[in-house]
Amino acid sequence: MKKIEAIIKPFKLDEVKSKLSELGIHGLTVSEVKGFGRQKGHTELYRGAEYVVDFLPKIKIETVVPDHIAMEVVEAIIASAHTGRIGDGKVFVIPIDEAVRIRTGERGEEAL
Amino acid sequence: MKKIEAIIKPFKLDEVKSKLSELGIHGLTVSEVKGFGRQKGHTELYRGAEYVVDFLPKIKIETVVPDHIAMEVVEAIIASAHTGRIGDGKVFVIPIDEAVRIRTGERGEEAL
Amino acid sequence: MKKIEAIIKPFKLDEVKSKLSELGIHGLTVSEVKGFGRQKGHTELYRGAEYVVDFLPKIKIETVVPDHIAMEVVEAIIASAHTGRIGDGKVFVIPIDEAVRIRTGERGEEAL
Amino acid sequence: MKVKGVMKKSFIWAILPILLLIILTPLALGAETPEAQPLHTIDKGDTAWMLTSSALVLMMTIPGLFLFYGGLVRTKNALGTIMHSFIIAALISVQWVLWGYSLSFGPDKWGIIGSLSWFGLNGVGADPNPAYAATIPHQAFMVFQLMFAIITPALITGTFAERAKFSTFVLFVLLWATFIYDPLAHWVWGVKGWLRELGALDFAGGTVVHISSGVSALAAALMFGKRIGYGREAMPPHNLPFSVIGASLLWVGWFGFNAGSALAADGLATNAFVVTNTAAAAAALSWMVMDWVLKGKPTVLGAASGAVAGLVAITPASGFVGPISSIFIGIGGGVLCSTACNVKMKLGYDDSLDVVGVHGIGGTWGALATGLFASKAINAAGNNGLFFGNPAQLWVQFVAVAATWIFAFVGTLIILSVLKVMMGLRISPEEEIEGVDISAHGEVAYSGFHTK
Amino acid sequence: MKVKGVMKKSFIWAILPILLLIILTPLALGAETPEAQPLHTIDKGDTAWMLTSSALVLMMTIPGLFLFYGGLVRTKNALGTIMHSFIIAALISVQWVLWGYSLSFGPDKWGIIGSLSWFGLNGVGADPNPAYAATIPHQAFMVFQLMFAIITPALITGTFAERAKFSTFVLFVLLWATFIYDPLAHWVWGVKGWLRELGALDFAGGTVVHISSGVSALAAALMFGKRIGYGREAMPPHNLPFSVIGASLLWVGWFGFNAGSALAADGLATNAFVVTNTAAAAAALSWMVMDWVLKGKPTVLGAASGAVAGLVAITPASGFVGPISSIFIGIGGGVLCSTACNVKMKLGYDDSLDVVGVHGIGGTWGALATGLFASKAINAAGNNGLFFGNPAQLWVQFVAVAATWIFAFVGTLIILSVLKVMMGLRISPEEEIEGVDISAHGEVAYSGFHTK
Amino acid sequence: MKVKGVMKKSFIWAILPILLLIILTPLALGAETPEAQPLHTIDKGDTAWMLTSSALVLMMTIPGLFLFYGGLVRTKNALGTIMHSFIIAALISVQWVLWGYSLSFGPDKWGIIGSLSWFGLNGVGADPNPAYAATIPHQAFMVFQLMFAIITPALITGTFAERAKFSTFVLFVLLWATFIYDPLAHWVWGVKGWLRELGALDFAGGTVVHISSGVSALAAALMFGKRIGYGREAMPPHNLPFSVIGASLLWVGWFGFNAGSALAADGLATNAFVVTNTAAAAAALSWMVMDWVLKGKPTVLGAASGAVAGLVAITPASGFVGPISSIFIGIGGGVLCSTACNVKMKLGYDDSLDVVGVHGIGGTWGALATGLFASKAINAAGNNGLFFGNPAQLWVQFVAVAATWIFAFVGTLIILSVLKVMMGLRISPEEEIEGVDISAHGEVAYSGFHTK
Ligand SMILES: Nc1ncnc2c1ncn2[C@@H]1O[C@H](COP(=O)(O)OP(=O)(O)O)[C@@H](O)[C@H]1O
Ligand SMILES: Nc1ncnc2c1ncn2[C@@H]1O[C@H](COP(=O)(O)OP(=O)(O)O)[C@@H](O)[C@H]1O
Ligand SMILES: Nc1ncnc2c1ncn2[C@@H]1O[C@H](COP(=O)(O)OP(=O)(O)O)[C@@H](O)[C@H]1O
Repeated sequence: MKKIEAIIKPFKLDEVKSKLSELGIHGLTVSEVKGFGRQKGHTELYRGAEYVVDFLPKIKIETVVPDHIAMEVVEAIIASAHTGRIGDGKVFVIPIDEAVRIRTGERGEEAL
Repeated sequence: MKKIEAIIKPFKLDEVKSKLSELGIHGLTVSEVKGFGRQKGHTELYRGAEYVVDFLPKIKIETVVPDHIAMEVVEAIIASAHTGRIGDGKVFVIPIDEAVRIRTGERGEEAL
Repeated sequence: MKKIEAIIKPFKLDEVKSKLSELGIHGLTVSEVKGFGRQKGHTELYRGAEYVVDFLPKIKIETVVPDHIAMEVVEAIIASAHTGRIGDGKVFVIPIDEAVRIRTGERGEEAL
Repeated sequence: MKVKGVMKKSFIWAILPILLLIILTPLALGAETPEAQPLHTIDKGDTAWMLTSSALVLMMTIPGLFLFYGGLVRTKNALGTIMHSFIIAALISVQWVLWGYSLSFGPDKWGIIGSLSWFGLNGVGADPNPAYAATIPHQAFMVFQLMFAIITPALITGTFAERAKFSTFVLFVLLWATFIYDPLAHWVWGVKGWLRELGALDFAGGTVVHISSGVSALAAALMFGKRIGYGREAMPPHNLPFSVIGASLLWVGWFGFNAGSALAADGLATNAFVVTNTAAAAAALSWMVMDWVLKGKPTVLGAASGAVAGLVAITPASGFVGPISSIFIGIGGGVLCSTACNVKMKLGYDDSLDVVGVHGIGGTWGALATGLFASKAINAAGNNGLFFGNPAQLWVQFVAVAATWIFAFVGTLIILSVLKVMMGLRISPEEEIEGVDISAHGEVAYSGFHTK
Repeated sequence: MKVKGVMKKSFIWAILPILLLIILTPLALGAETPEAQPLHTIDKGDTAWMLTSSALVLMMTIPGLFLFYGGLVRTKNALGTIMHSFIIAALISVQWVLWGYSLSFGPDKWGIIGSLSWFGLNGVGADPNPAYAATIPHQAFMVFQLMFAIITPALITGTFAERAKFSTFVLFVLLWATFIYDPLAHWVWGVKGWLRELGALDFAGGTVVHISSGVSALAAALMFGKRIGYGREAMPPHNLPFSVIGASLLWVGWFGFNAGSALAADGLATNAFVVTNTAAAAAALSWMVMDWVLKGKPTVLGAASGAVAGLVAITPASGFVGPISSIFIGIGGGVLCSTACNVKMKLGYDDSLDVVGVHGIGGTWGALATGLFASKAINAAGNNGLFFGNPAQLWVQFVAVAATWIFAFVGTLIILSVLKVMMGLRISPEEEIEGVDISAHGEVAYSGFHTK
Repeated sequence: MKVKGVMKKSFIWAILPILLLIILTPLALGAETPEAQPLHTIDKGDTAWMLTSSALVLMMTIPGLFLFYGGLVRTKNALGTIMHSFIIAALISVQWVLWGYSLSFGPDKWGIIGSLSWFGLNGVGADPNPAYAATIPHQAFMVFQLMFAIITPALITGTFAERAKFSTFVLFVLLWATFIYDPLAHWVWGVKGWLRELGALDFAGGTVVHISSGVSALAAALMFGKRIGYGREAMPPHNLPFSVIGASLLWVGWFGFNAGSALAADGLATNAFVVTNTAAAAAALSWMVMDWVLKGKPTVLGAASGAVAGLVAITPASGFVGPISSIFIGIGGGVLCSTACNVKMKLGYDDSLDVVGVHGIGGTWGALATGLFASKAINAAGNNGLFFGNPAQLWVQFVAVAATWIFAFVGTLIILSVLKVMMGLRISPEEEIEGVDISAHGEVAYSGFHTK
């Protein structure tokens, strides 16, 4: 099994989720993160002070999938999260040793 | 070493933490996430608008443990996070190459 | 490629980021987490009630880097996040199978 | 499925009385009698102050109290807690106009209740009613009193927080207002009310508002039982700044509550204003010092709660005592109420937001303290207390306190017992774990990701 | 680059009128004529109430309305939405002193506009102007009316939320105030205004404030088009407690709005106070019941919106109807406005914060209801409505409603069309996705990590 | 361990004076003299307005100022910042009743301080004191002035934010109020105070409140030193909506502050009301324009700060200038204060929440501007300024400003130096990094996970 971890622009979440649902991915976990990368941040102004904020809001999507569909899932994320502008984010693939469904105790791909 | 990553129902956090403490796990990291899965979401109503919210609040627990107790930890999480109702969550086991304790520079299992 | 995952004290974030930038790390993802470990928590008082809060605010930094600089990055994080006091946190190294840049579709180390 | 069924049933129980309000309305239409031009006795300065005071007292409940309470609950119950106060403002506003005011202040029946002859504000118009307030329109007195009738049940909801069924809550409020509050207000303030006749001193509602709500909350805490996880899990306030804003608006609004109770913009109102402020301050400091000494840290919630406790304590006394006495009353309020909140944990009932500790204990202390510190030098229409040579007053105050405790406690137990059988008091455990915001109202307080 | 260029251009358009305000100021300096000592006819009680009411009405806008609105938008647009109301308070305060008050209430020209002879408050001093209010300083009347001139455009911004260009917004507000609000206020309230002459009853601004803002919002919604993602993405309120606080402050402040419109602290003010409160309550309950019956849950936002709808509906009637009538007017407001908001989704325009549904529909209902429920028994200076034997009044009310609808709708369309050509109405899609807080103001509402 | 030890010691220093307050109380009990019935000269309208104004001015501090300040700090210090204002309200309320009022307004000693003969409000009752206000109860004047005595030290705490020791803060407030504020108030407003005798014009507290707090904050900023990370780390406001709510409540409450300073509900109060509003508006616009021109974006915090700066600037002038002058005073306030805040960064001291820039500079500008724009046409009891032919007034104003600057600066330095030696000014670096909420109060502002 692989964990696909994608860092995307927040407003793309719904699109990515729909695309993954179409692919038959029934489970994913999402969190709010801040990203630092090539995309330039913005300047914030508070009375005298000016701050350059490099950390931009991003969404991290994590979904664990069977090995054989991993690349398909990666492609689906790329297709749906793509805007072509800097800051679109990354997709990482991470090996997973085991997965268990807490409710039933099912293991491995059955647990996903 | 393995990283055990568990997605659980928020109100189960205290129980899981106690159980892990009993097992001698002294370190873990917790974050707030939103989960999408088989568990149905709820409907939110705001004046004219009705939204089906599929993303449900979940807690992600991460703990890195020596290989030999990994499965024991997984079982402990399953036991303590279990309610038997849909949405109980998942446990994933991920291989870890190295761990370092920042304070002391200790490496490997000593760092946990 | 390796994912370096570091749990650090929040006020050390800027320092760690600068150090990593110096090393030529151009991308990282940061999230707010709560940590439980050897560091003692604090007591909170709300009218009659007293709670011992073991979960302390921490920052998780994730950065995926080419294998050959992984240990250098780990050292840099240790150096910059170190205070010598309990609760400084951990660095974990996790193997990564693949990385893709969403904007361009670049793969592997080029995507980082 | 079962949940659905239960919801439907209780849904009807809650909607019905609201429909009843609507159905009763036309009956009252006949009551809309031509208003004679107000008599020349209306004083514009007094009227200006009473309208201002009425606005201030409403502000105490919405948003004051709902912020104080809403900040103390967990995020998942924030809206539900806010809704309690907000909907009470709506429910009682209609109830009061239709029958509540008449039951409270209308022509007396046997010293214990007003008659229904002022139903729909029949005869309650622009002309002053000199029996209550000779220099302001009768409706100004009526609407000022309405704001008290609103905040009292709203105070009780501190014990309903995080677990009460919304439909049960709606019905409870209407029943409690009608069968507990209205008679009590009549006893103490209504012309020929028995406690008024007895000479009990309650300037602005120590018994009627604070003891009654505190004691009813105690009954409710016993009937509702503990929240799931109470005592095991931490349930820290989700937004303490909200609570301190709430406490501050209560403090500011309380000037309307107490100084408004002079029913005129005069020296007595000014005295009430001054002692109100002073007692709040002294109590905030003394609760803070208690925390500092006993727990090692001066807490913000302690200071805020202390201010409220002081305001509660000075309420019945505010028209009868001077500034220095008010410092003592305030210190007493801070020390006693903080002790009560500390002890609560050991008593084992779950009075979620400390209505008993603050309003029950603070109100009782205030009512008795009035019997200690009252002075005819401050208010000739009042009486002297123990410290000014009249121990009898303390006894009268005790009688008023005891009567209120018994009546409110037993009455609330009866109402809640009936409702328990009829429709249940609590939401299901699943709903409680999910939080009332989503389960009862289909809304969340703070939405989505911060990145949106 | 293009973005930058556009910004610069529009920047100038927005700064220019502000500079204009500044440049005009010295011209007005001559106007600062010696103020004679006020005549003895000033009533201190009335003046106290009018100053209090003016403060209350400003509080309705800042922070009341900006909390109500600010809580309903997404986090990324929270500050921008708050800024709308805040800057309107500043802009109109200066505009009103310079020329707005003169255009609205100054010596009449052809029944449709005031002249500029009170420019810079020339002659508007401490002496009462008996044509408007004989017992308070003329400036007290002026500043009370200012607060109405502030809240009206602020209400419209519910439709500007999350997408309007800030510079366009600034210019719009000044143009709209000058060319729509000031004439309208003159028609209805100005001495010799044609709707006033016609006998239209509008006690506190049903047409001038609520219909005009609601209808202008409709025009704006059509001109602006939908927000990116509207209908596809969920756009839930980011902070509902803020919205309920806002609704509560609106409720409390509305006592100044309506009871203040009596321009005295008397029985009429008291009546307005009572019916305002009662209608708000009845409407909150009826909207809540509508939600409960139709959607299965009593929502908190529904109750809060209902209160506002009831307040809107009672506004024109508040000096002419009694408490029981106000229950009917409130129920009508709650039912009609909640229906309007439910229907909106199907009509396809994006009235982001429901200005049309609440103020347009509520204001129209209230203006017509005044023609139904008005009674000379309540206010001899008013008139009877249909239910009190005078069907003609309903027709007059209808004329006032229709005139306001047409004038505000067409006028707003014209202003926005000009601005669209001149400087564009909306921010760029990138800015909209980033949110107006960062893109237009360089700030975020809630900063950094919670751990900081 | 050391931390613990230090805490204990400072703990005692902070508790002691609070206990002192309590111990002094009984001494004052004798002071509670029988109050004669108020003389017939009490005007109910004036009294209504003064009670309302007092409530408004308290609302400026709690919750107004603590929201303005609390929103600007980082999350971890939110409660500590809120606590400053809240506890000051409590501390000063007791201090004022016991000795503060007597020192400020009691029978004069050598033109520089009041005597202690009004200790415990001895002789300060319902009868008017015609030397201060002939138509309202003396206690009404006293409690109105109390609210000024509360807000002034609260303003200073903008510089204490995020690093001051709580026990030191408590003691500082009591010392500063007694040794700086009370004398200053006596100089300017007390009968026979030397600046009053000199003819300095300060209608509502430009010198006493704003210069004194701004200058004391400068001294405090120098004594405290910079926050850890200042200049290196971003320290953005954690909750800007709170700050804008705060600014709005300050704006609304300031009507009580300035118009209340007329001590009557008359034409002068109305004039003060109008110019207060106008100056706030003009300053909000001008600060916004400054930001827009210099930084490229109109910021929300800029507009809010501008409003406050305008309110500060108009304060001393509000009873002496007309509306058009107030536009100039407002623009001056906005431009000067925003410039001061921009320059601060270069001066190198850490005035965390810009008390110096807004109150110090704004207050100084306002006091001098009073010497420019004052006009006997507005207030015959005042004087003409430079622009109305009386350059001497500007000199008098300058003297008042200089005296206040020197006295407050030196006095604050002395007090803080003593406290530094006695108990230390700052929390430990560990506590500062953890945040004062947890380290000093054992609480967090926003609790737990959003999922709870
Ligand atoms: N090496 C990395 N490791 C972890 N996260 C990264 C890495 N590089 C980029 N990211 C994440 O991806 C986001 C987008 O990267 P960025 O360099 O701005 O643009 P792009 O994706 O177009 O190359 C960053 O904000 C960060 O969250
Ligand atoms: N394949 C997956 N990858 C990552 N997270 C998952 C995956 N499947 C489920 N989850 C997480 O587990 C949670 C519970 O899953 P769900 O399907 O609702 O119920 P159950 O755990 O009972 O099967 C989800 O909300 C999601 O956060
Ligand atoms: N085994 C572990 N797995 C995951 N996170 C851990 C583990 N041990 C510690 N942590 C994280 O590191 C933080 C610091 O650990 P702690 O034991 O308090 O101090 P130290 O880092 O000095 O040993 C914890 O708060 C937790 O977030």
